Amino acid sequence: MLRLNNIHAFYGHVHALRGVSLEVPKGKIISLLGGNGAGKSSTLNIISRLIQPKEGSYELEGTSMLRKSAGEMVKHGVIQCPENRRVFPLLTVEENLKIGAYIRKDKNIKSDMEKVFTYFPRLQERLQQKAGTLSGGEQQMLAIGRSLMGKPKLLLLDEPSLGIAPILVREIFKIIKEINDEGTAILLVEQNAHMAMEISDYSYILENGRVALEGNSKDLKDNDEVRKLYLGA
Amino acid sequence: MLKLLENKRLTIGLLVVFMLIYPFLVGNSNYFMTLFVITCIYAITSMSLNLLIGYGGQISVGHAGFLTVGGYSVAILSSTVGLPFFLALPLAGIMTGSIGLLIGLPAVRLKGHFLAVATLGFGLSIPQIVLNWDGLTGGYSGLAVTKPLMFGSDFSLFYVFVVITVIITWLIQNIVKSSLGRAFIAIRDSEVAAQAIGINISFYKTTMFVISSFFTGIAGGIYGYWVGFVSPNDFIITNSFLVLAMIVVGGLASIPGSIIGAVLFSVIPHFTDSYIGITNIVIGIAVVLIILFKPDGIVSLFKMNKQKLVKPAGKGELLVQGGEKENANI
Amino acid sequence: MQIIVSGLIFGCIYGLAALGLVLIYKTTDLVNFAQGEMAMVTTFVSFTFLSQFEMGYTTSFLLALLFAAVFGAIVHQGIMKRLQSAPPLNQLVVTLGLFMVFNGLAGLIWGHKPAGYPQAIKGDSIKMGSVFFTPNEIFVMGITLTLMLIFFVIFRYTKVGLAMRASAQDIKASQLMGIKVTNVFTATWAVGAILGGVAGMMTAPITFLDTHMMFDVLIMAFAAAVLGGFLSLPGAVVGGLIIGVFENLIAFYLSPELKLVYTFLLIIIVLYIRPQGIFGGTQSVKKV
Amino acid sequence: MLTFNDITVQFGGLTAVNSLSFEVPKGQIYSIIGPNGAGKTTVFNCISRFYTPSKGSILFNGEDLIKYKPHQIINKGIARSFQNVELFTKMTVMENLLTGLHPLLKKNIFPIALNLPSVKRMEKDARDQAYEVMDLLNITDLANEKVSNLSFGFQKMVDIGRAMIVNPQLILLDEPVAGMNPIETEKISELILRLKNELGYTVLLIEHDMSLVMKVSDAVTVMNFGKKISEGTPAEVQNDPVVIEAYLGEVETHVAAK
Amino acid sequence: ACGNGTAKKGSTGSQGTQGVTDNEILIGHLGPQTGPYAVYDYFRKGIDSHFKYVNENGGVNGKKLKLVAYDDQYQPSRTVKNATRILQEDKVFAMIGNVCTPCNTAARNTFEKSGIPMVMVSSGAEEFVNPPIKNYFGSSILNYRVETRVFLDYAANELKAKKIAVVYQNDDYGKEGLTALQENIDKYEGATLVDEIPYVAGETDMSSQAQHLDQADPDAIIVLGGPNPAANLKKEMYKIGLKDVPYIVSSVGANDRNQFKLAGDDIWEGTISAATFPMPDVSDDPSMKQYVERFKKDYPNDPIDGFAQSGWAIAEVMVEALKRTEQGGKDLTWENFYDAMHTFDNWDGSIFEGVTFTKDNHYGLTTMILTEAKDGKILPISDQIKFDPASGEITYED
Ligand SMILES: Nc1ncnc2c1ncn2[C@@H]1O[C@H](COP(=O)(O)OP(=O)(O)OP(=O)(O)O)[C@@H](O)[C@H]1O
Ligand SMILES: Nc1ncnc2c1ncn2[C@@H]1O[C@H](COP(=O)(O)OP(=O)(O)OP(=O)(O)O)[C@@H](O)[C@H]1O
Ligand SMILES: CC(C)C[C@H](N)C(=O)O
Ligand SMILES: [Mg+2]
Ligand SMILES: [Mg+2]
Repeated sequence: MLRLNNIHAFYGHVHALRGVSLEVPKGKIISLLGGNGAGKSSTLNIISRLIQPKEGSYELEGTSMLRKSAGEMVKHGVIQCPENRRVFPLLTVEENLKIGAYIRKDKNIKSDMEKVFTYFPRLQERLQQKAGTLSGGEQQMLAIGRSLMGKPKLLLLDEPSLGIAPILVREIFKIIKEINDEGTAILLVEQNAHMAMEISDYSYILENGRVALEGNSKDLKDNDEVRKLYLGA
Repeated sequence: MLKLLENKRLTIGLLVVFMLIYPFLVGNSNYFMTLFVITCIYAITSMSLNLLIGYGGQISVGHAGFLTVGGYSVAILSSTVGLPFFLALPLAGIMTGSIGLLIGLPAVRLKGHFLAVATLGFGLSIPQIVLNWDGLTGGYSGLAVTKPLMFGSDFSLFYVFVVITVIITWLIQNIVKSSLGRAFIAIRDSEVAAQAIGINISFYKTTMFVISSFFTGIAGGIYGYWVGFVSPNDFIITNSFLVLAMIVVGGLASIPGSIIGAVLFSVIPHFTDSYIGITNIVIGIAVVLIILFKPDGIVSLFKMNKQKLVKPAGKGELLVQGGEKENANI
Repeated sequence: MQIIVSGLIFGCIYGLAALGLVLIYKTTDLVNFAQGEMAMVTTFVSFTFLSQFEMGYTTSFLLALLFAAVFGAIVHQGIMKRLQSAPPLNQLVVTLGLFMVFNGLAGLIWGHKPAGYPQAIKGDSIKMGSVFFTPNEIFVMGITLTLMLIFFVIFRYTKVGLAMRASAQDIKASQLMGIKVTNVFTATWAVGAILGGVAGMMTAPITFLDTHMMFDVLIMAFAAAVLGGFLSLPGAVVGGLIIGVFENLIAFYLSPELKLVYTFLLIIIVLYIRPQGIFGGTQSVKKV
Repeated sequence: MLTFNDITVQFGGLTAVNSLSFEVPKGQIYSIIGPNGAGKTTVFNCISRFYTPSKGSILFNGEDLIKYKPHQIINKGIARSFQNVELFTKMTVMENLLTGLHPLLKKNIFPIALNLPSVKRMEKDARDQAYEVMDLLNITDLANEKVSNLSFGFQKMVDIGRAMIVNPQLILLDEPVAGMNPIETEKISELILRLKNELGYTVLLIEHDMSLVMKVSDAVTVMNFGKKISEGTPAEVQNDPVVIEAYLGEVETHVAAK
Repeated sequence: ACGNGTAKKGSTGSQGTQGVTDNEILIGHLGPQTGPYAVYDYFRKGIDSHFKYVNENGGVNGKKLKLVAYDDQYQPSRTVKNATRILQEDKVFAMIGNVCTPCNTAARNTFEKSGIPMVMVSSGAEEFVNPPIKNYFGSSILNYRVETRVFLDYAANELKAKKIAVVYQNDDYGKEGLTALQENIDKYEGATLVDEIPYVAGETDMSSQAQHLDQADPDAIIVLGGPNPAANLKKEMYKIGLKDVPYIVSSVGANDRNQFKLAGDDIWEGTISAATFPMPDVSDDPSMKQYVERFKKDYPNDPIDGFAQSGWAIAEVMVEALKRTEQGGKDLTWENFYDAMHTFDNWDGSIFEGVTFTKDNHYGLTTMILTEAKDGKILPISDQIKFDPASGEITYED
């Protein structure tokens, strides 16, 4: 459904993305791996239209998105759970979740919130706590929950397991699989390459703003280079 | 031109030479010297304010108040008390500094707009206080300042003030470049982290206010001595706003920026004053346009903007085929 | 007693102007120092309708508010929009620049001669017990409280209000929620300008209509807003009332010359005890 | 060296830390783990005095820290890094590190204003130290990048570097490898070990990445709902059913075990 | 002050002259053109209008008048800067009608040292007229003290007021009047100042002042303040039922029919004030008629009332003085100009009732009338009232 082709992006004089091309087919889980500063988050921000590429094409279901605003991308069902949580610190947990459903008009917002609570009971306990005072992990849960509230067609997850307790990490990957089974395509940025490759169908590995390697997750997992450099096994 | 200005030494050299020959350039016209001195006064003030806001992140919209205090200090010290120039001027700084200390104390607890209001109140109150303390200040009619005898002519006085301005610039420059300056910036960027690395926030905030008001007080003193007369409405709230505009338009957290801003806004009126009522409009438009198109202030023009594209700060070890390699590992 | 009442009137004026400031701040995280001058311009426009085209008060009033809305929207679309993600100080200084421009232009267009401006509601003062009220004053109080309540409800209980608060905290994240931040901001500026306009047209009869009528009001409104916590609409009005009344008490019992000084002294003391303002709930503890 | 005696921290109704006691021996790497919201970061915030416990005492080298202000803690020899990096965003990496040296630098305004040679010298030495730290983290090539321009991972490194540079006796690291891939984690864990072995630091570590915790820790305390639920060597806690139940879960144990 | 520099170079001291060519004379004016006090810019407009008029009718002995004016926004610091500029860069021949007392005080040193003729500054403060300064000639508005004494006379003698309350602007404008009151009140036995109520210049809320008046319950009220506060105060008094106490307002704050609009017609009704000339609508003075039609032409959108008239009037004086200077082929030097000024003896060729200068009388406007606001008009209610600086006597013609 989504295709990036030879994307170049700059921050001032920093040439952050230097020709990234990738594809996210309908209903698949794609993982995007790479070291610090490789360009993963930047790629997601291109897709969410938060930054404008200097060069390259970006199509969603065949139509170019380069003219669209960040807001419109959400309307198209492309929703990002951003790096470093970005919850609204002065809003309560409940308000944060509500705003996640901002673009929605349908009735079952309430029930979706219930669903989020079944994923993360802690959020329900803290409904009225200001998000800014949540613990790191709790904020991460909230961020994920908030992005689910938007009923994404394509969900962009930037390091969802960051700062999450091991037992919950497995929870979260389960959840990812689950919503994927419900038909949501997922582009997953992860440092936990192990599990990312476990659940993803196809993987891209970025380096210095370029796709250095790509392939079926299974194959990549067995690629020695990858093992040595990203799985640390 | 800009290329040239990138050479620091050269620029500074040129500036100093310019200052020295300035009176002759203008056929030592008293008016143009006044214009220059007023510019110096604003330059000092905006540098001091920039130290507070640009570096320390502590907003003040009451600096006109400090100018007034400085001005009246020299007036009282020179005329009423009869102290000589070289005592009165520093003392004016110290007096203003101690007022700054008073303002700094509540400021320690206040942030952002709350601090803005506190300082605003200060700036608004000073003229009122001066007005009603006639005994000391001569009320509305203001006070005369006895001019320093050792330099009979404004001509030599001019040079004294230019030298003082240069020295102050140097001092402030040193301060902001030092561990102190870094402490100020640290407080601006993250109070939490600043405390964690041992920066005593209350202490440094107050220090900032004292330093800033001290130099501003000197500027006020210079004004008093040059004009030979101070009155309550000399520096009012709009002047505070103007100085604020100077530092943002010139460039926050930049000493040259402060000076550029000061020069710009002190010189504009010279060209507009003879057209009825457009001065403020011109200044206003200048402010808007410059901030729109040069968000980092005019200095960003002069910053050696090395536009060469660097590769993203990242380390790739993955051996990838062919030509990729060298950019892959750096 | 009479002192307190007249204090309340000015309090309402401050509060009314403060509402506009707070509204814009809550949404765009920016203090609009041009607010007062925009209000002044709006008031002059309404006066033109009144005197030049001899329209009725209500029509001129409404037309002026319409103008205000457009005016506010244009200012945002044309200028402030481009600064949305610039540091607040830059934005603030730009509004100062606009302040100078509007004020200067108004001077060129309408001159500097003060003009009498009609009250919303005519009628001689009525005596209640020992105090005198004019019908207009009652109207001013009424409109202030009503507007305050309306916007309070909008912010607290509506989706739009939620979006507005979110936008103020994190523009990028808000965009990721699908909020058209720019449009929200433009709308806010329009509404803010309307609030300002109302304040202006309520102020003019008291201070007379001239290009500087809103300067002091704006300063005091800003102080009021901050005193109230700057994020709280009721706070803004309460702050305004406190300042208005306190000013008058000082002026009457202590010294009219130094009322400004004492007023700010009070504000600073209050803020020293309660740095987040009277209604400012604890700003989120920065979690590290 | 650091002793928690029966510390309790409350936020309104909520008890974030519940009469917690533990002891960090000198020269060791001591880890605190536990589910999200267990109270780990709050423990750090008590030590660096951002929060004041409603009950209990925190002894550091026998001295109660409670009586100190946040900015005095570093002079006691305790530095920290932050969970969601807290850097001076407008500064370069170099400047951030230099600022980290604050406690050690002269701050008398007069020599500074006059930029006396002594000041110049001090600055130079400071820079040299900063470069040493950058070498340790090998981020030297980022020296003059604004930190706001760095990716999250690198920002975390700078955050750690700024804590290290003052040579504290005790260093608190809050999730140092969150957002780093296994290789980078590998590097950090070596770094932490060097801090202990070569520089003789004591390290108090919060981390959810078991591979790191298991590898470097001498002792581990497990928290849940503000209480200590287990304590011991990595191996012990790892096989403690309570911990597995509350925190590790099945698969993780085995992954971490390798 | 800057005088040092000034005296040394540029103008050749009191002997000198400057700003005069065969076909042009430069005249300078400093005042607020913007800012909170911009209303005083009408002085300049009046001057400008008259100069245009004169120029179109052959100028002064063939020389055209050129007005050089700078904006000081009522801020002394700016005035001082502009003073040196106008003296040494523009090198004007004389200054006319500089506005704002504090600004004039600040710039005085500069101008006094230079010796440039200062024709009728727009400030009624004592310091510029008494003791006389060589190159300062009178003020465009009534001397604050003299005016106030006339009010006191009127209140005590005509109105038989015993309890007199004064509301004053707490700058030297208001305070000078207050001093005059305090000094002279004893001369009227039985009369007392029951209350002295200050307000800050630019004040918009006069309610507490009104309250004080209500409590003092005076027989007459003297207001030494500008137009807005005067109107505002009367409104407030009206509101709290203080409707028919005689209300006497300084000429600065009353000689403008706009006051009816500000305060409200019936509210302003009955206000007593003083003036140096009758209002346009009730005046039969030819030069007033000139002014009205000319000013309408030059400034169609501006009201003819208020300070513009005074501006025009002082311009008339300036022109007359220039003419007199050149009489008998003398050339335009400052010394000659001073002498010419001293030949004015109750000259009524201008809008002013009479203009008088002698070596030791630099008041200029020593002739005035009392006025009362009656059904939308401001009418004279007295004949000429004269003040004699030498004796300090005030004499009433009737
Ligand atoms: N706001 C910014 N300004 C300037 N440069 C930036 C900015 N954000 C990122 N960069 C640079 O762009 C490059 C890519 O950054 P990005 O955040 O996409 O990396 P990443 O793959 O997400 O790394 P990490 O895993 O650490 O989050 C990095 O070199 C970074 O320094
Ligand atoms: N300032 C505060 N106000 C209210 N509650 C708070 C505050 N700070 C922390 N809490 C709550 O206290 C609990 C402990 O927080 P803490 O940050 O210590 O958890 P943690 O162990 O660090 O979790 P994580 O591993 O997710 O970082 C959390 O539930 C959090 O919501
Ligand atoms: C007529 C005005 C110029 C009077 C003015 N208030 C003054 O300074 O005295
Ligand atoms: Mg990233
Ligand atoms: Mg934590």
